[in-house]
Amino acid sequence: MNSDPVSLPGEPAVDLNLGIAHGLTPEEFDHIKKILGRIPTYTELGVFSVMWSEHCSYKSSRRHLKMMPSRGPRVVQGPGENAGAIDIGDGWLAVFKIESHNHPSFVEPYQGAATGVGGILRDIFTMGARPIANMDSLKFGSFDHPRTKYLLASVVGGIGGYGNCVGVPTVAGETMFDPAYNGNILVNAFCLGLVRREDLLSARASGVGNPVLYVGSATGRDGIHGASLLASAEFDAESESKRPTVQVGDPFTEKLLIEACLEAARTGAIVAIQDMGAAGLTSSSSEMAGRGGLGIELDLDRVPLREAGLTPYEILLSESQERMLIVADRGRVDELQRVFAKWDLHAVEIGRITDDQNWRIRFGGRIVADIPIAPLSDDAPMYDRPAAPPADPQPIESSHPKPPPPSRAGDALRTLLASPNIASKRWIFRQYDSIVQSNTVAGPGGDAAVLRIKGVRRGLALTVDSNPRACAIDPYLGAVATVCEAAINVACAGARPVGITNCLNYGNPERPEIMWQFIRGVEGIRDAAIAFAAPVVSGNVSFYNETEGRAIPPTPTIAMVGLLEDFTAAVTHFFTHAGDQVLVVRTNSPRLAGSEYAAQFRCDDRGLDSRGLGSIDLSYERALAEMLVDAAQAGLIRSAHDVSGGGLAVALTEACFNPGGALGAEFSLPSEFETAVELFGEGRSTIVLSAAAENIGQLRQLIGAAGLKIVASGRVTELPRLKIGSVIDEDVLALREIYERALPGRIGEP
Amino acid sequence: MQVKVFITPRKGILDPQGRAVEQALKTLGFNQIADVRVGRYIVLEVAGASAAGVREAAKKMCEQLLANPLIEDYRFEVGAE
Amino acid sequence: MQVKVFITPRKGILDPQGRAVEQALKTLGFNQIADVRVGRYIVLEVAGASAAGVREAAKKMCEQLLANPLIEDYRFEVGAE
Amino acid sequence: MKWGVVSFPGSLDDRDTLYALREVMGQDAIPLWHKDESLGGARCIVLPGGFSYGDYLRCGAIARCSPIMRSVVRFANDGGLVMGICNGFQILCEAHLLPGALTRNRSLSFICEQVTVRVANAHTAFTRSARKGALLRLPIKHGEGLYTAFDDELSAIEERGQVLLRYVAPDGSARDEANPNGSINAIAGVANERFNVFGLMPHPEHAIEPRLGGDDGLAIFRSIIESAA
Ligand SMILES: Nc1ncnc2c1ncn2[C@@H]1O[C@H](COP(=O)(O)OP(=O)(O)O)[C@@H](O)[C@H]1O
Ligand SMILES: [Mg+2]
Repeated sequence: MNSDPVSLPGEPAVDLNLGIAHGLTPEEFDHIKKILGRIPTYTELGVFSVMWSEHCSYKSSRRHLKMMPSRGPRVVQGPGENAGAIDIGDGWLAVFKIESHNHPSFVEPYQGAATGVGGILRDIFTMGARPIANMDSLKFGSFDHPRTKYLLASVVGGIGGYGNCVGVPTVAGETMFDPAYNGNILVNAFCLGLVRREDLLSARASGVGNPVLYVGSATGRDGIHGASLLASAEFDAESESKRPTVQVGDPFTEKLLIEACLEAARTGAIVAIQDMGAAGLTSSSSEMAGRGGLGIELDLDRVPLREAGLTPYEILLSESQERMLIVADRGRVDELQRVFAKWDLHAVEIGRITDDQNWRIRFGGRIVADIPIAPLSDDAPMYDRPAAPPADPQPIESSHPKPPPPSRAGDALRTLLASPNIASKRWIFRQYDSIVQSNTVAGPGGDAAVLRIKGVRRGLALTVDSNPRACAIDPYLGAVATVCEAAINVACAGARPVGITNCLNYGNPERPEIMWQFIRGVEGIRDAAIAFAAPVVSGNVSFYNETEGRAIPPTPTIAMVGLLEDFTAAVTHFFTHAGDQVLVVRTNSPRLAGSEYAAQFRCDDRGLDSRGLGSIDLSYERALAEMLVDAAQAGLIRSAHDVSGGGLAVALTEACFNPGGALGAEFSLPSEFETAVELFGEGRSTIVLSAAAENIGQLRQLIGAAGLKIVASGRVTELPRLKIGSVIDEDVLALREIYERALPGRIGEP
Repeated sequence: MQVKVFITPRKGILDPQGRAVEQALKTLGFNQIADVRVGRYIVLEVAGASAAGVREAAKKMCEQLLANPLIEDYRFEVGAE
Repeated sequence: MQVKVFITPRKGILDPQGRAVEQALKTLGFNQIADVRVGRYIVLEVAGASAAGVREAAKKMCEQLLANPLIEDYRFEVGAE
Repeated sequence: MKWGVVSFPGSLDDRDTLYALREVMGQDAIPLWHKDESLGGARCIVLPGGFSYGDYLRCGAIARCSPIMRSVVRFANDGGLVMGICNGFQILCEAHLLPGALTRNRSLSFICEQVTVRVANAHTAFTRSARKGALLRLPIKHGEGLYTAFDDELSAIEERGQVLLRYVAPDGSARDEANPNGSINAIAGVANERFNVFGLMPHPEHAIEPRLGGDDGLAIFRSIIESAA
């Protein structure tokens, strides 16, 4: 079969200019001609442009991502498939991944966020795993910005609207408001699924002659060029005109797809399966064939269409949601079709696997694209873009003049609790079903969510974290700190960190200082992941997060999966018993640099250090995590809470918020600890632990043996009052009122 | 004055609701159904003297709040009632 | 034949959505708004010869599925289009 | 006893209900499929929570047209026990097995949280193992749980004692803030006139294990088991 593919009537003539209009460089366009030995057809040009877009090809990031550790005794599947998989014992694998949907969510926040959830779910059940938990990491502009409330309400509505409807609980997340995201919000969605080891599916095609099935929603003109034009270019006024590419999600169909695909997987008739995500039919078909070193042939006339008149270009590039592509075992198509029919879904045979390593597309009886697969996917361009630190690294500064810090620590504490970054996120997470599937031991509101696994003693702890303020000061240390925070969060719940997935949100990689931020971030994740022996098994890169030339601060988002040997030993983040002893353990002194305190108050005026982050000794961090896990499993601690936004004073306050009835705490601090840095500073790692009096001796021993320092101690009181040394003496109920009311108040709800 | 606003999913945009309703109607035996689109119907009472003024306000309301131009089409009628 | 169905919350029924839209419009400065009701607008394509037959089918569809008479009022128009 | 749990397309808590009945309470429970008409000999039919048919059009409106609902209606009319939880409650209202209707929460947003409900009538098949006035902590998770009924019907429902559960504050007091969705008379659960059909917005099947947020939901299931015995 060596006749060249034909152009269709009405298609524009392909030349370099059209290639450039498709986002390709002149060199890339030349390369395409060399690969094909001819000028591409219009359809082929579209295909190359999406497949070689930053979003699909990772051309700026691929060589650096290899730095991150992706192997380990538990790793069953590292990067390369739709999601990573880790062996968590008892025959179960945890399959997980995080992904960005930043640009679509900025353009149409409800649908953008909803389809972000839909997409990450498909990455998980495509592996044969039942999705059991979602998380979301959100960054918005400041509340003063006119679009923030609308974006917040719509994004949260979209995440809930989709996740709730498919029956996957959203068990944790994080939300930050900062003017640095005024023009470019971040919406990162995480999903984790469970699969029996022997049932793991792959996206590697095999078996020449095996049929290719199309399952799910019909194809429309949604999101054409979403990947190449939206996610791989900066934002500007022109983005408005790209609006018709908005994708609309249908969670109801997704729910049917989940059940049907999992049931189909149990038949054993699925050879390979992949969702149609970015670049839809094109990427799913070429990648599945490519992984298997085979070819594929598709007949577009058989693709179910939502409306008549779609061109091959449109069918191939459509990003319509809720679609899957399956390579079936020859002779067992009927069996699969019966399963899909049960769930009212069509499974349509649209092609077959071939042995010639070409990606060949028919339309109207003619061949309209014929491309060798390896160069299209695996050998896509890879760049080593120049990287250089900026001349003068400037931490992000808010545009408003800040007030001087209050003279009374109690006043500062109340201001911090009212900050939307610290205040309760209940207004957000109560819009999410966090309990469906009956596994949620601890839902949103703590350091990490805890899930049980039915039928066994083990459980999982999940958290997602980022620290763009620290990353803006030092992209390396900030990334290290983010991994540490995530690891310590799961350890606080009593779980051992076992795996990481990451979403790397950065600006335009064509600028050397952004590339430098990116590389330093990856190096930070690498070092910290190695330290915690928590391999990075999946992830996603989102570049071009800029508006009008202003990049977001570097924002690597880390989702950590922790394993609990016994889910009933999980520890809460709040105090549970009056009379318990409280210990504060830390690995390093806190700093005000990058803290919420520094974001609220003018620190430098009082000579406080707001620049340096301070060093992080990863061996201490690891020792801390291990101590927490050991102590929890031994039943020595009743609660553990890590200090993050707002510092020690806020962490102690939060620990008093027992949902069953507020408690209090009393601390005597040496006077040198009564400074703003000690009370409100952040940085790695400080833990507030509580334990029954009879266990305190053993716990102190464990802490000492780990080489960690106890810097303060106190006790839990029945009376809901927080007393810290001579500087803070506040009514916990009043503090809780501030903490709970702040976000609804900002949104203007009663 | 009464303003009636009719909002429908834009042509070419997925309308999962419409599809579900179409299926359900067929299940109920209404086989003559060829297509269903489900949208919103908003009835506003607007105090205003001139129909022209109300019409102008209605257009602005649709654009600024009532319809989402990315995925929806709208039209409205200004009546007395 | 095209059937347009207009469904509105019954008078006396709480319409929180209508209230929210009214509030939002006022916040945007449309102070002349006196009342807002938010309902559904359904456009059906019905294959059918006679307008009378289609009208009868439409009535049944409304009663059996499209509207909930406990809380909603409906009316419909049968047009050519 | 034998239970039947119906799965509609888009049902979500069907698996959780089966888990609660079988694994936690040791009951004989079978899944029922919306396209079938058989109820498999079950003594109590549960319509579970979720988003049947995506909750498109109106919650529960499309599901009640399923083949299985014909059997459920017949079963209920013959006096069989039927319980609808959340979306199941909406389906029962749409099917006219229960009075009233459920519409959007007054906040217009989905709400997932623990609530407290008071048992307003303990002399029914669904509440007999609780005491009248007892408080139950149960989770809710819904966007359309605002119960409405018209004046005459409402007073009839109240007079006959068909309101089985009412939202109250954790200390048992009746306060408007304790009504999460704005339901009329703070109604959280209602029975039909014959007291063999019950719908409730809170999820008893998600309140059966102390480790997972409490076990007050057992009171509802135990009542049904006692009644069927
Ligand atoms: N967008 C969100 N979705 C779900 N849960 C959230 C979201 N934002 C915050 N939360 C929850 O609120 C709590 C506080 O979040 P955060 O301040 O980020 O915690 P920490 O600083 O301890 O990591 C966490 O339990 C988190 O899971
Ligand atoms: Mg934390």
